[in-house]
Amino acid sequence: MAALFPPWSNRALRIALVVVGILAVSALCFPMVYVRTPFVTNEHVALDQPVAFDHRHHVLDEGIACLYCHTDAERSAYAGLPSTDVCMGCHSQVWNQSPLLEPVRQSYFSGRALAWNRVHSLAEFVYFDHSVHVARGVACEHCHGPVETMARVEKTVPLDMDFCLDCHRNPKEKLGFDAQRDFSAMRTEDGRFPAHTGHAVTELTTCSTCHR
Amino acid sequence: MAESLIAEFGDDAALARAIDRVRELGVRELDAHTPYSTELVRDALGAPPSRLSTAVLVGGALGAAAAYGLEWYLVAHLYPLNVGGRPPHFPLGFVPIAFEMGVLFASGTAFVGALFLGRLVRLWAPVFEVPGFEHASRDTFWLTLKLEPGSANAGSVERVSAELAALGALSVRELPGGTA
Amino acid sequence: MAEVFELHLRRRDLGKLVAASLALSGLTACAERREKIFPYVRRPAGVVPGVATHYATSVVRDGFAVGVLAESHEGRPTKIEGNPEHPASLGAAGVFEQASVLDLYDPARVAGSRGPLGLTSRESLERELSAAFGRGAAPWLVLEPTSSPSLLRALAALRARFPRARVSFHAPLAADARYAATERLFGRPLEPQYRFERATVVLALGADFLHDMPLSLRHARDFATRRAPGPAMSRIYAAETTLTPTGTLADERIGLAPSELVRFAAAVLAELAKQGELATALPDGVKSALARGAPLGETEAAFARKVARELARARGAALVVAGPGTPESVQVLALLANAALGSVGRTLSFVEPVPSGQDGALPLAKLPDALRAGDVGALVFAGTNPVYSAPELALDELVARAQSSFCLAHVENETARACGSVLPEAHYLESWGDARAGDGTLSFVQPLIEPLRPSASALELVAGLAFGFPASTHEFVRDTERARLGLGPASADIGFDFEAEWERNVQRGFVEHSEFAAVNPTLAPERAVPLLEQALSAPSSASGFELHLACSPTLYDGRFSENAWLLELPHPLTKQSWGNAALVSSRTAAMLGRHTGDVVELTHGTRRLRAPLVILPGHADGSVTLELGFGHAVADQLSHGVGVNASVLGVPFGTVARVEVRPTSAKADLALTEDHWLLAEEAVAHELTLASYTQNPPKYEHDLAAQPSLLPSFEYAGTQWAMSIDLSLCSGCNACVVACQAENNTPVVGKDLVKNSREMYWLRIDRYLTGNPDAPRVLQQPMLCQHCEKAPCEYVCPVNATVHSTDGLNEMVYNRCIGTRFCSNNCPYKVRRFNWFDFSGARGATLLQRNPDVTVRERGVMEKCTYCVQRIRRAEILARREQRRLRPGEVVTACQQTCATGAIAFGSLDDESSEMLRRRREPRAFAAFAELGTRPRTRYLAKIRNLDGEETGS
Amino acid sequence: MTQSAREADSALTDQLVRTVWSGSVYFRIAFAVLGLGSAGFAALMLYTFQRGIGLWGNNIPVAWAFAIVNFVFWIGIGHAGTFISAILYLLEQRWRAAVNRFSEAMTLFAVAQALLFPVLHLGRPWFAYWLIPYPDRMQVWPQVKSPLPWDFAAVFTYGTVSLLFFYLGLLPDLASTRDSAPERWRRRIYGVFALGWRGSEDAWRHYRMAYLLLAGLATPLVLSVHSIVSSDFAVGLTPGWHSTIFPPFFVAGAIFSGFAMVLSLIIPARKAFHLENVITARHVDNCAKLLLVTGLCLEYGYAVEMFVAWYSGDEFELWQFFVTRPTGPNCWAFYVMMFANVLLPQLLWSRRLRTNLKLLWVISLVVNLGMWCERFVIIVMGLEREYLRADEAAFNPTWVDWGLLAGSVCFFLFLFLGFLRWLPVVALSEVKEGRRERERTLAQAEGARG
Repeated sequence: MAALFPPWSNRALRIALVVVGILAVSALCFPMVYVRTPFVTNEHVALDQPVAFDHRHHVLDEGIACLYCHTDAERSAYAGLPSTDVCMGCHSQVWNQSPLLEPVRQSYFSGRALAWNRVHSLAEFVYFDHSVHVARGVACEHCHGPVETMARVEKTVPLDMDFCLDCHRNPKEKLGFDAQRDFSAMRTEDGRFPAHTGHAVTELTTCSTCHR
Repeated sequence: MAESLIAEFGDDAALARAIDRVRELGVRELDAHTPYSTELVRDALGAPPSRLSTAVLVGGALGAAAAYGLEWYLVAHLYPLNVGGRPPHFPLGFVPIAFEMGVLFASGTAFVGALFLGRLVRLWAPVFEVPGFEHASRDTFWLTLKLEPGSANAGSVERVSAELAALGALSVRELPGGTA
Repeated sequence: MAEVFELHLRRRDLGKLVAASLALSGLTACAERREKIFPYVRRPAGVVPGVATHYATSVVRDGFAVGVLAESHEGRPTKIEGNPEHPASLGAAGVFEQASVLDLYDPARVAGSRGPLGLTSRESLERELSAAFGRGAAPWLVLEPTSSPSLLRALAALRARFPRARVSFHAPLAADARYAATERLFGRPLEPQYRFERATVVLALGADFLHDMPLSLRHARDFATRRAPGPAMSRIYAAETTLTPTGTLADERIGLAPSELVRFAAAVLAELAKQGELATALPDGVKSALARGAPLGETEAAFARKVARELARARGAALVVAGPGTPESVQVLALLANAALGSVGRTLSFVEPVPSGQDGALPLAKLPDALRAGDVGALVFAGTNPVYSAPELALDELVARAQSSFCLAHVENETARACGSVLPEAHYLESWGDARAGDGTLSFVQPLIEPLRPSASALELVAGLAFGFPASTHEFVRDTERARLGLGPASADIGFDFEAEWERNVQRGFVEHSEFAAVNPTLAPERAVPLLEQALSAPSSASGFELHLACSPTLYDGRFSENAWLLELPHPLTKQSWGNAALVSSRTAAMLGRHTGDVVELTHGTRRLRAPLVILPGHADGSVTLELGFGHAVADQLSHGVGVNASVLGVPFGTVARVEVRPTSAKADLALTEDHWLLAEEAVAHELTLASYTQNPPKYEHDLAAQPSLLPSFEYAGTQWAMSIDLSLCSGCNACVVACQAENNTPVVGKDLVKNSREMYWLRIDRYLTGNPDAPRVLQQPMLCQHCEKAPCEYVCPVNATVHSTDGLNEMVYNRCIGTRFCSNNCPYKVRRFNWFDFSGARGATLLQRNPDVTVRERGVMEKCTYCVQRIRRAEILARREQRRLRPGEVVTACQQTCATGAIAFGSLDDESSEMLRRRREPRAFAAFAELGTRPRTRYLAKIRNLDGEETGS
Repeated sequence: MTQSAREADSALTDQLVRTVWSGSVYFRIAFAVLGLGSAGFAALMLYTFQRGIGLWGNNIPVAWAFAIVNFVFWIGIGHAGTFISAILYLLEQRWRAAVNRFSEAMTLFAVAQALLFPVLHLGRPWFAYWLIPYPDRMQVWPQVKSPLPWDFAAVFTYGTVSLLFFYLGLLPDLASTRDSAPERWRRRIYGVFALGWRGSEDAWRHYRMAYLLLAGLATPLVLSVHSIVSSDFAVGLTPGWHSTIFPPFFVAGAIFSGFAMVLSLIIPARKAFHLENVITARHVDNCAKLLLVTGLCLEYGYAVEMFVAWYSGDEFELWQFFVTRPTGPNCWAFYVMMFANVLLPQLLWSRRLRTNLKLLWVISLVVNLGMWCERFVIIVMGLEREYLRADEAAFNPTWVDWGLLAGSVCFFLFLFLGFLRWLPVVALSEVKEGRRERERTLAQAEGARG
C-alpha cells in the first residue's frame, strides 16, 4: 500500500509550520506597529479648514506671536482658538475684501461660529494644562512642531503617553530646566524634596498629574 | 550504494533476537518500529539515553530567568510605581510568574525537542511505502537496517534477508528510500 | 473630558447648544475622532474657556434665602457652594442647595407652555392670563410664602390694578406655629434668632435645628464652635419624636410622642419654676396650668428634671429651641422657658418675620368654598403644588370650577396636571430676584444662564400681571433696590453711585448689614394660660397612634421630587433610598407584629394610606412618623410611585393627630442601603464621654504606630494630603454626599440597583447605633476612601490602575482599569464603586451639569473618592504658575467645603497651621481598622459626648 | 503465544478505535443537545460582553461571585487529570494507563472553561490583554505584585502544558488510529495530526524522556496552579480568605473534585463504550479510594480553618466562620458543602459501597456539587460579611449567572463528548505495553517455577 502522503509533503508541512509561525508573530506585532503609524496617531495629516488660514504668513511674515491669538494658553488649560472678532480686529482693516476671508466675515456678521477641525487632540481622560506648560517654559513647538512653516497645521508628534512621559520623566534633559528644583509647590518647609525611596515616580509622573 | 532492508516480526522478542543476530553480522545501522515502547527492543538496540533532559533544563532556566528579569525591568526599573507601599523590587511577588514561565519553557522545550530529535513532523518516510507497515502502529514489530557495501563483515542483502527470515520474520523486503 | 467647547454663545446662551453636550461623555476608546472646535464669535469679557467662574446668587425656599456661589464652566452652572460672606450660609451649603443645580437641567422640566385653544407660546399665554385677570369673577393667586421685596412690590401693584384679586400663600412646611406663639406671647409675630455659639446648655424640643430651620447652616456653624471637647463644650439635650440629625449629635436624647413632647416641655418649665430665682419669672396662672398636665413616665420625668437642672445651672447661656413642626403649645412653652432662663437678648433674640405680605392674604383653605361658589375667575398657582400637598382641599376636582386656571410649574406636577394652562417656571439660576435670609439679610438671586427654555419666575409673572408683559425682572429688582435706598428715578442720583453699589451687592450676593434689627418685645406670659390649659388637659386616652409629620431630609416638601440625586439619597437615619416609610420604634413594631418592609394601613377619619413600615430605633413609642414629599402621582416621572404621600391623611403639618394603624399582609419593596442596626464593639468608629476622655485619654495613635510590618517602611515627605473627620460634628445630614456627587459626576443608578447594593456614592455616611436598642446612641461616620499608605487595593490590581501618588493619594486611573474588582474585595472600608453598566447616560442624569475636570467613568471601571484630586492639581498648577508654594488651606475638598459643622478637615501633613493636623494630633484621633495595618491617611476623631454625670434611659 | 498476543493487540486496537468511525444515534442526540447548550453559553457570554456584568447578581461588597466560583471550580476539576497522568506516572502506578487519557482530556476541557470566566468577569474584557507585558504606547506594565498576573501565568502555563502533555501522549495512538482507519481521507486527517509517527525506536527514546520530563514538570505545576489560584484569596485581607492554609487546602480540594469528576465521567463512558475490559472495577475502585483520601485531606483543611478562626479570637474570623457561614443569607451552600464533602465521602470506607457503581456515580456527582458550593461559600460568603458591618449585602444570582454556569457545563460535556467520539479514549500503546509486560512477568514467574 502506498504511503498516505508524497515525499514532498515533508517540506510542505515544514513550510506551512514556518508560515503559520511567522503569521502568528506578525499578528502579535502588527497592532503594536500599526498604532504607532500616522493612521492612528494622525501625525502629518494636514486637514482642510473652513478658512484657508496660513500660519506661515501670520507668524513669519507678520511676526505675530502665538499668544496673540491663542491668548488663553497662559491662563487656562486650553490654548483656545481666537474668536472671530480677533480675526476681524485686523481684517476689518486689511484684506477686508478678500474672498478668502469670506467665511470669517460671515461668521462675524451672522454670529455663527467657525467650525475648525481639531488637529491636536488628546483622549478625553487626559487633563493637559497649557498654562502650566507655558509658565514652565515648554516651547509651543515642542508639542506642536514648527507651526510657522505649515500652510495647514498638522501634528508632528504622536502626543501619546510615551511622548508625554519622555519629558515628564526627565524634564531637565529634555527641556533644559530642573523640574524638581522648580516645583516649589511640592517642596517641604525646609526646602527638602520627597525622599528618594526607590520609586522613581515623581510629581510629574504620578498618574493623577494627567488622569483625574 | 547502501542497501536497506525492512523486516516484520510478530512480537518484540523475535525482533530483539533479530537485532542481536544482525548485529553479529556486523550491521551497524539499525532501527526498530514498534506499536509500543518495549523493553526488549530498547535493550537490544542499546541506544544511549536521550539528551533531551539537558535541553529542558536549559530551556526552563532560561524561561524563569527571562521572566524574572522582565518583571524586574518593567516593574522595578522602567516605571517603579508605589504600589501599596511595597518595595519596587519585590522578589516574593516576582517568583510565581518566574516559576510558571520556567515550567512553560521547559515543557515547550521537551515537546518540541521530542518531535525534532525523534525526527517527527514529517508526513512521508520510506517505511510508509512498505506494504503492511500500517501494522507497525497496531500489532507487528519492524526492523530496518542499512548494509554498508564497504564494510567487511556485512554480508549480502540475500544473506541478511535469509537470516531474518530464519529468525521468524513475517516478511523481509528491500527498503528503496533508505532507513530514515 | 479634556476638550473644551468654545461656544460661540454668550455666557447665558448655552441652552441653545445642548447638542454639543454629547461630547461631554467620557472615557471612550483611544481612537481619535475628527472633532470640531467652535471658538467664540465675540468673546465675552472675563470668560476664559477652561477656567471656572463663580457667581453669587441665592437659593430661596419658603421665602428664606441662603446665599450661595454657583460655579460656571463656559456658561454651564455645574456646582453650588455656600457663600462664605452670607450670614445664612457662612460658606456652607446644605443638601437642597447642593442638589438644586440638577433641577436646572432636569429632563422632566415643563418643556413648553400649554394652554387652552392650543396656545403654546409663552407670549400668547401671558396675554391670555392678563386678559383672564381682568374679566369675570375675582382672580385668585396662590404663591409660595415670600420675603422678596420685589415680589411684594409687584403684589402690591397687582392688588392696586386688580382690587378684587385675592392672594394666598401656601407651603406645606410653612412654620406658622412660631408666629402664632410669638403673637400670643408678644402680641405680634416674630422670628426667633438663636445664638448657639453662646449657648452652653441647649434643649431641642422636636427641633432639628442643624438641618431643617431657615438658618440651619448658620446654626450648625455656630454649634460647632462650642463642641470641641473641653470645659467650654456645650451640652445638647434633644426631645423629639423621630430620630433627626440633631438628635444624633445631642449628648442625650429622648424619644417622645408629640403629645408627650408638650407635657415634657411643661414639666421642664414647671421644674424651672421651682428653682429659686427663676420662680419669679412666671405668673402663677402659668404655673397652675403647667400642673394640669398628665404625669410623664418615670424616665421622662427624670430626664425633664435633669434637663431643667442643667438649664437652670447655665442660666443666661441656656437655650430652649422648639422645632418648626411642633404645635403652638410647645413653642409657647419654649419661649416661656427661655424667658425664665433669661435667654432673651443673650442666646435668643427676635426680629420681624421674614416672609411677609400676609396682610390681606387669604388662607388657602378658603379657596375650595370660593371655587364651589363659582367666585373664582382666573386661578393662578405659581411655584406651589397644593393639589399634591393639600389633598384635603380636593383641588384636583375643584380647579375646573375656576373660569380659567394657570400653573407656573417647574415640572408637570399634580397641580399643573389639574390646571388648564401651564407655564414653565424658571430655575433660580435662570432668573433675577431677591429675598431675605433667615435674619432678614437682603439677598439677590442672579442668573448664570439664559433660560434653557422660555420660562418665567413667579416674580416675572406677578410683575407682568401688575405692569404688563413682558416684565424685565432685572430692571424690576434694580428698581426695588433703588426704592429701598430711597432713590428716585435714575436721573435724580446725586452724590450716590447706585450702579457701583448695585454691582457690589450683586457681586457679593447680598446687602451687607441689611439684616433686621432685633426687637425687644414685651412678654405677656399670662396670655399663654388658655392655650396651655387646653393643650395640657387634652385627653391622652384616645386609641391608635399619634401621627408625626416631618419634613423629608431628602425631598423637603416634595418640590425636589424630580431630582434624581435627592430621590436616591439615603435617608440619614433609616438609610432608605427611593422612598419613604412609616417610621416606628421597635416596641411599636412589635405591638403591630410587623417588621421593616411590611405594609401597614394608616387611617385618619375616612382617609387611608398604605405605607411600608420601617423600624427606627429611638423613635418614640406609640407614634408613627411619616415624612412629606414622597408619593407623587404624575405618571412617567421619576418620582412616580416612589414612597407614599403623607398629606393624603389630611393632617396639617405641625398638628397633633391620632391615626389607626392596621397591619396588613403585604410586603413592600424597600431600597435600604444599610439594613441592620445594632452594633457591639466596632473597631471602625469610637465614641467616648467627655469625662472619660479628659481623665483618661485613649492611645489610638500609639496603637497604630505599634503595627508591625515585614516590609520596609515607606518614607513620605513634602506635601502629603490627609483628612481628619470629627465624628462629634457629623450629624449625617448628607450635604457632603450630594456635594461629592455634584463635584465628581457620580451617577444615580435607580432603585433596583440600590436594592442590590450598587449605589455609586464615593462618600457615604455609615450609621451605627450603640447602647440601649430602644434608646440608642447614634454614630454617623462619613466613609470615603481612606487613602491608606499601605493600601490593600493597590497591590492586588494587576494593571497598575490604582497606585500611590508621591503626595500620598491613592490614585484611581479609570482609563487603565480593566475591572477585576479585586481592589474592592480587598478594601476593608468598602468605598470602591463599580460601573456595573454604562451609567453615564442614566435617566435623570444631565450631561450639562457634569464637572469637566473629572472624568466620566465608563462601564466596567472602578471608581472611588480621590480627595478631590482635580482641586489639588488645579491649585498646584496655579502655584507652579505663580512660582510659589501651596498656601495653607488652598485646597478644599467638596465635602469639606459644604459641611456646615466643619466636621471634615483636609490639608497637607507638612502644613503645621492646618486644622487637619491639629485634629490629627488630638488623642482621640484614630484610624479606622488600624489593626489591619493599612495605615489610612484619613483619621477620625472619636465622638465625644458631654454627659452631665448619669445618663437617663440607657 | 506470539500469534495470540498479536491477535490480542489487534483486537484491542480495533475495539478502542472503533467508536471513532461509527457514532450511535444517542451520541448524535446528546451531541446536538449539548451543542445547543454551548451555543446558549456563547450567546449569554456575548450578551454579558455587550451589556456589562451588571447583568449578574454581583454587587459591592460581593464583587466576585459566580464567575470566579466557576473559574475556581473548573480549574480544580482539571487537577485530577494532571494528578493521574503525571504524579501517578512518576509513582509508577501502571493502572493509570486505563484512565489517564480520559482525565487528561477532562483537564484540558475544564481548563478551557476556566480560561473563559476570568476574562468574561472583567469590567472591560476587551482590555484583558493588558495583563500581558507588551511594548504599549503608554509605558505602563502589568503589576506583578498582584496575584492576578500570577494567576494568569499559572493558568496559561497549565493549559499549555496540559495540551502538550495530552498531545504527546496521543501521538502513538493517533498513528494507530491513522493506520486503522477504514477510509483514506480519514487516514490522511489523522495522518497529519500523527505528525508522521512511525514507532521508530529512535523516536520512542526521546518520546519516553519527554513524557517523563513533562510528568516531572507537570507535578510541581499542578501543585503551584491551585496554590496560586488560592493566593487570589489568601493575599487579600478578607476574613475567611486571609489564611496560610489556603494553598494546600485548595490543592486537596481541587484533586478531590477532579476525582469526583473523573468518576462522574468514566462510569457512564465505560458502560456506553463497553470498556469494562480496559477500565476494570479495580481502576474505578482505585479512583474511589483516592476520592476518599483527598476528601479526608480537605476535611482536615475545614477543621484547621475553623480551629484557627476560633483560636485566633479575631472577631471578624469568628463572625465569618461561626455566624455567616451557618446562618448567613446563602447558608444553604454551606450545608450542601458540609454534607457533600464531609459526610458523604465517608461511605467510601466500605468496599461494598465503593464497588457499587451506581452509588459511586451518584456520590461523585454530589461531591461535584459540594465542591462548587465550597467555592461559593468561600468567595461569596467571605464577601457578604466582611469587616464593615455597615456595608454588608447579600448576593442573589440572576438568570444570567445560572445560565452561564449551565452553559459552561454543557460546553464542557460537549467538548468531552467530541473527545470520546473522535479520539482514542484509552492510551492504546500504554495499555498494550502494560499487558505485554504483565504477560512476560507471568511467564517468567512460571518459568522460574517450572
